[in-house]
Amino acid sequence: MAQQTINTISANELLAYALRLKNTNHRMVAISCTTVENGIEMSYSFDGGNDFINLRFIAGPEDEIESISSIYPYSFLYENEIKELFGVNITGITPDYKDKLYKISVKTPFNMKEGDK
Amino acid sequence: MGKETVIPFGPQHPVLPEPIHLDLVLEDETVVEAIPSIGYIHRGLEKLVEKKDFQQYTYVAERICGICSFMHGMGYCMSVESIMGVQIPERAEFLRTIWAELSRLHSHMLWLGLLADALGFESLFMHSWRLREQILDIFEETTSGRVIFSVCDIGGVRKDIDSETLKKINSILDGFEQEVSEITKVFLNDSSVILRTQGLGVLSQQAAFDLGAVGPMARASGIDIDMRKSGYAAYGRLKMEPILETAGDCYARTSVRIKEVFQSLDLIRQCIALIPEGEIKVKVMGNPKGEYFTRLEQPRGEVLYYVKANGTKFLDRVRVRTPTFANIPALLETLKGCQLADVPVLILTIDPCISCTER
Amino acid sequence: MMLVIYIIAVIVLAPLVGGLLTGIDRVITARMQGRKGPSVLQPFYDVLKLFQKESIEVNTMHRFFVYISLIFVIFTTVIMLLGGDILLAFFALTLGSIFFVLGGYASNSPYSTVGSERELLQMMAFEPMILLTAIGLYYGDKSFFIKDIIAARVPSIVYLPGVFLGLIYILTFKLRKSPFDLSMSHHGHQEIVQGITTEYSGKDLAIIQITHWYETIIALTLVYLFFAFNSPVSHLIAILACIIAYLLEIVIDNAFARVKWQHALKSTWVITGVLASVNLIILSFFR
Amino acid sequence: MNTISILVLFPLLASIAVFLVRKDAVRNIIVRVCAFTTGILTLFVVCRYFKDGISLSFANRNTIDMIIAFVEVLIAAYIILIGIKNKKYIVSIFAAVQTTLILWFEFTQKHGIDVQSDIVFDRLSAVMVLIVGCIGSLILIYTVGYMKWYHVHHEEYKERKSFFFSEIFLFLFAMFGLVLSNNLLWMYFCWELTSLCSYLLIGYTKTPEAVNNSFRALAINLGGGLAFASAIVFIGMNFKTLELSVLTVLKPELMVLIPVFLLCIAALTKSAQMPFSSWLLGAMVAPTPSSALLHSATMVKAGVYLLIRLAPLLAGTSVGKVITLLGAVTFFVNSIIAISKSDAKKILAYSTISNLGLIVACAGIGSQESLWAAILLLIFHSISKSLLFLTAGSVEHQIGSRNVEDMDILMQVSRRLSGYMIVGIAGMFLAPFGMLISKWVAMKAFIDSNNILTVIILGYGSATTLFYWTKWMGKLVSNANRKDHIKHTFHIDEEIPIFIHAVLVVLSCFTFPLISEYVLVPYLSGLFGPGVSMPLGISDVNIMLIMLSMLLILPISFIPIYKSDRRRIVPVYMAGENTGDNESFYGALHAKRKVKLHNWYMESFFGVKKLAFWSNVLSIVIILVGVLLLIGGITK
Amino acid sequence: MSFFSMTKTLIKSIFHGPYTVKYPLEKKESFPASRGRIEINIQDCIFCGLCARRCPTGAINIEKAESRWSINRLRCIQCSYCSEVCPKKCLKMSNNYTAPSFENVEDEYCNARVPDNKENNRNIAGAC
Amino acid sequence: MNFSKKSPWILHYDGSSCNGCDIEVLACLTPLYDVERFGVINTGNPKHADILLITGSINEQNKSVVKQLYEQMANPKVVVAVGICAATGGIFSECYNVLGGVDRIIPVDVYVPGCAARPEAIIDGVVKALGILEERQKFARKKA
Repeated sequence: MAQQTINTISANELLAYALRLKNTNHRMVAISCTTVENGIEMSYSFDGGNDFINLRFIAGPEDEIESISSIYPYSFLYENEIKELFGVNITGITPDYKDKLYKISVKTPFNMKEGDK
Repeated sequence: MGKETVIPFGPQHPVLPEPIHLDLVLEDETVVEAIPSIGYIHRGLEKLVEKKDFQQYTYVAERICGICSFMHGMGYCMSVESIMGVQIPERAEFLRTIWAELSRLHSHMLWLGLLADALGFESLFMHSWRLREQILDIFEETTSGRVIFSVCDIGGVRKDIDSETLKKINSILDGFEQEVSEITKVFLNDSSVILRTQGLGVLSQQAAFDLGAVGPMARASGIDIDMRKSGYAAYGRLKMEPILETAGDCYARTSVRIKEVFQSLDLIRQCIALIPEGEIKVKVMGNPKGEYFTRLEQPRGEVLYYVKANGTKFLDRVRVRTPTFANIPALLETLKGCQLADVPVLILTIDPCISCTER
Repeated sequence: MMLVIYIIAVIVLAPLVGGLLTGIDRVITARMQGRKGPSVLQPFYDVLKLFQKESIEVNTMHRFFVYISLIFVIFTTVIMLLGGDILLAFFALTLGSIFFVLGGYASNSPYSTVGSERELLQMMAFEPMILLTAIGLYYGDKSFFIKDIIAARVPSIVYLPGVFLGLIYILTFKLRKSPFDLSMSHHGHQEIVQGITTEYSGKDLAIIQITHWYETIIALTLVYLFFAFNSPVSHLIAILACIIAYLLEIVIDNAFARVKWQHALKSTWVITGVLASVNLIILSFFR
Repeated sequence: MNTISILVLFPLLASIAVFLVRKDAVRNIIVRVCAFTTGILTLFVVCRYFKDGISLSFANRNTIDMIIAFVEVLIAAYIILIGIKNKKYIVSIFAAVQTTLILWFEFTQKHGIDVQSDIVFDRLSAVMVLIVGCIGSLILIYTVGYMKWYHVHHEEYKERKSFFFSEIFLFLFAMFGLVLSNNLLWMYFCWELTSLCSYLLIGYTKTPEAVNNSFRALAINLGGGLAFASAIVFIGMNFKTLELSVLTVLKPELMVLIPVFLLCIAALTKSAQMPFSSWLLGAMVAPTPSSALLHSATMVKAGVYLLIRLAPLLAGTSVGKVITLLGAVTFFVNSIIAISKSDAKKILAYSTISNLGLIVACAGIGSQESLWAAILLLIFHSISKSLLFLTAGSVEHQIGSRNVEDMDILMQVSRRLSGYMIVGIAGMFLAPFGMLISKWVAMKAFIDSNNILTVIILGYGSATTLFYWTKWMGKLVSNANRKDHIKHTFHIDEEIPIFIHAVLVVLSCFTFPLISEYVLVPYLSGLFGPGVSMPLGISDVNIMLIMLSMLLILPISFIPIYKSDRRRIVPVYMAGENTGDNESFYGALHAKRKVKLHNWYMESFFGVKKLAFWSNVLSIVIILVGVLLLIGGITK
Repeated sequence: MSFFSMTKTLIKSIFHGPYTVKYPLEKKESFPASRGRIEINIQDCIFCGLCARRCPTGAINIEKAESRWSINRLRCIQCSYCSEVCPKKCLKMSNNYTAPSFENVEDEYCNARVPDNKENNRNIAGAC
Repeated sequence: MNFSKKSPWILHYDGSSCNGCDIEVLACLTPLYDVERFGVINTGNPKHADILLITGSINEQNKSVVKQLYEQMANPKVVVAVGICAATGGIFSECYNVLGGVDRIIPVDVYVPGCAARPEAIIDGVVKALGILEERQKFARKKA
């Protein structure tokens, strides 16, 4: 079983970490998120062949998270999805689907209270 | 120029078994631009954890996708087991591996058929699917389901395969191998197939890496990613080498999958030879607490399950990152500049599973 | 009076035979694919069902073209089977095909239009060979009339082997078989849905099917011409040749993937060009 | 004065009159009247002399010769001046050389050469006169309507309407002279005059592109003129004659073939054959009526007319073979290139070059069948193509574009106009129509003369023809329902000539057996002796006519069916994402996206870039081979 | 590169004859373990409600008061979870699948102690 | 004679199924089950089809698609909902983006239960649908 490394970072370090991982030939595996009490817990998973690294931070409802699509272009789908479904304020995604990735019958993002947005 | 043709491709389209939509911008038949639109199958499965307890969710996880249904169940179970610290019996690991490899066989045969269909080679499609039925029969006999098995459970598996049946499987697979090698020759050698696949949708090794491709898509471009090497389930005890090609075109992707068919046959035989006697399930008590990332190799590539549990019956979060989701950027890249006739072929060579992707 | 009876017989019998051939084709194809397949009469059931169904349309214009197309294809069949001028028959056939293509344009729907373009491309690919076939046959007997061609002293195949091979090559287009079923295939799974026929339903679609049956007969008549000469036995041989050619086409249909238009055009022009030209040039030296 | 002279000179007078009148309304009336008169005169002349033909000689020939020489010098001076002014020295050089040559011949060598008949009117001239007179007058009437709109929409161009009309009349004069002259010197004069008219009309808009193209046209045509002039000098010095009719009955020996080859070169330039075809494509910048008249229906026909005249000398000779091959290659290459074009006028231009190539090939064969085909092609092509040009002009007027792709709304804008256009296109390539009949006979002629290579080229070329015409037709019948189209009125001055043209297209197909019997067979009998007959069997002709009638009757017979059988109308299939209006679908990001449907152009196969250079090289090689064959003949 | 490489398989298939099971006429032997539909031996049922609670889709309904056990066939996913948890093992998976129907099928099984109560025993003929 | 029974052409649309039923529908066409025996052709084009086979449930994004496909089919037509998702939404019925079974949007004539529906069950469903198709055909002709 591969090692489960979870590095807790702060949101504004994300790009620096991502760049470092990119330079050491890590590929991005997934971006996951979980609703926790004080915001959304974000996990960025990277794979470097032998090691499996997760970057973890909590995005508060007001926080602006910068997209890593400039470093890992294929992150756009993950980021768009998370932005649309969980309402994490990710900025600078290319291409930005502007919350129109899915057409959903209920109101999104889920953690919004009634009447928001 | 004003010579552009803009047409919708999908969601309903005879060559698409599953709904995905592309706005195709063509010049003559050359694709200038392909803008995808997904979400036709988006159901919101990840959110369903709030309504189903972690035991029931096993059945939901299996139905993320009907083609790799076993793998989805297995991945979910493995995550929960890891969180709960359950070590499942060795026989169960081997049984899981056998079924996983059978799933790969059935998925690859299905894919070969669909590829043939996209190429307009109907007889090849029919024969691929005819052979696939043999695998489904094995499934039905051992798991009692044809496509959805409900055989994987937290703590092991729910059904055993007796040695009699294992022998039978071996002999079925022998016949299967012979017939498959006959039709795979057509895929690899027939000039009309080669004409359509060779040099089409080339993804260089660098591009495949930059676009985050996984599974056969990446391996056909020479990237060595195969989660089975990490040795989960019984893979640690089996001999296998990831199958790599370097050309990165549709032909290479076909070739990788065909070789994987034979590799799977080999792995199943190894399993049958090595499988130990013993229990198939341990009893699991209590509720999980903690989080875990599990990564498996599905027929379509690497899949990631992230499970976070809080000690109650209901999980906090289940996240599935399916291989098709990771391969979509690569698909969009290969679509540029291809012909309209190639669009279905290219969509197929990533072996899309839209229902996995959109969950 | 006899002429009228002949004409009526041709008009009635040709689609019956054509439909039956299609049915046989479907059964053999199914068997080759390891399936049981439908009944031999299935094509007739399909067409009769289509006649009973509601016909819907996307605009009032597009059905018109299909009927005109059928009329001209019937016209061609009559000319050919009554021993008329082969070139004239081709011209009438082309006219029919063009109306069919226009029908695809008239519906102004994405897949129909792409289908029309492909159909046109196919016509561009195979028309020269059909012309050259007629010319080759003319070389033998100094007549474009089918009744003269089949009354010749030697069968045309003797001095036109290259032309015949070229014709077999393009027969695949005419019978809408893989690898050249770009514009409209028997098998529904295609990137352009059903091409020109996408927007047709009910009666109109039935008409298209019947048109295709006539076209099958026309295509096989061409094969027939190469083998028939003034000996009565030769007509049996010719019919046998038609059957073999048809079976060959079924095998080809099942043994090839569909090609792309570039390849269809290039290969057809090159192969028919070489085969027919060499044959005709050699022939012209012996005159 | 003879009616023929009146016919020839009347347009000249009209030209001067129109040039002088500056008031639009008055001039329009004058143009209409003069055009009408020209038409009537033409019909009258043809009716009167049709049966027996006539040859005229003029007592005051020397005076006329002097006038001609004087005007030629004026023209040459003008051309040299503009050449220098615009730094297009090649034009000046050509003009200077050929005029000097002709003047030298006129004043030093011409004595003692007697001309029996200056003007010969036979059935071939009758055909040409009919084409020039009738189509010319129709186009003039059309122009009245067209030019009204033209300057409204193109304010950037200076209005020079009277100049335009006057040029067209001048051109008609030159054209009548050209087809009627038997005197090579006169013919040469008219030949040069048509080149000049063409130059002036192409440059009408005075945009840099137009000026450039007009000079290219002038240069190439003057090059042809130079060849013509040299041929005249050669003929005059060696055979002591200046009569075309005398030349054509000579034995096709080497010494004859040299001037014939030169004349052929002149004809090839005028008919825009490869490698001289580029000027015709450039000529499309001219206002549409002039394209219709000069660059499709009449002036370019002068070249093939000359070739048909020379055909007896070409039959079976090396020059004939070279010309045939050149024509066939031109036919093939240009009909291929036409596939990659979407501008209606460009397509028409390529198609014109291509069809002229076919006529040239026929003339090069020179057998009675091939000439039958050539003349019939000439007639049908003139009518259909001029109809197409006129409708293209009107379509531009209606929908503001002459791109074929934009014509999918034409059915909604004007059903009649698209109907006329469909007739024109059908006339160009469809089965029972004239062009196809002639092509068929042409093919038969090629086979019978054992020109198998040409047959094969023809086979492949026809198939490409089918592609571009059908896709154009497809655009016309496609019922795009864009709602934002502009309603425009179809001017009566435009519609009448178009309507007459359309009727002529159909009528000429119905009457082609008559044309054959009363025009072609007698003319060809004159050349080949008795025994000439129509190359098509009666039964075939009957079937053709049945098909034609079917094409007319069937659409009408559908009206009751439509009335009785109304159906449910559903939206077009768009993979389930039609927004309901058949125009757009729900695309990515759930936004409406317009469907666009465009034809194929296959530039990678048939693009100009890919083909033009090598095909020009090929045709130059063919000409050089012709030259080598002649030289080889001399040295032998 | 080869042409007609499919021919061998094609011709072999012709001689082999169709692989087709002529389904409505003759049935393919189904495996004993095949999953078809849940059957209940209603006599043994104690209406404990465990199956209903564990069913992932909520297809099973139990009204203890009326001793009624019902299953909505159009909700059942044949996972066999209910038969696993059943304390009396009265639920079992038969290998006959449910036939298609024109409407929603709710199979109700009432307590065997009131066998004649036809009104409450919908579909009992098909079920038992 | 009534021929609609002899030549039913189907249109398969995947609503939002898990692919399980989809591949079983496709498996019906393949040698082992070969529904072409009944004249069934998978047309993939609503304008040609008689029977609409829908697998999977309806969600926000595909409901208009399903509706449109149904409208574009010529009468008489039958809808067969294959699998329990198409019938009721099945295990996904509680998902936020699942509106429910196909009958929420268009009238369904035959329900084929199963998760995933077996090919045999699908064949049975199609055969059942043929009966309805025949009825509709008769009715339509009476009306005409």
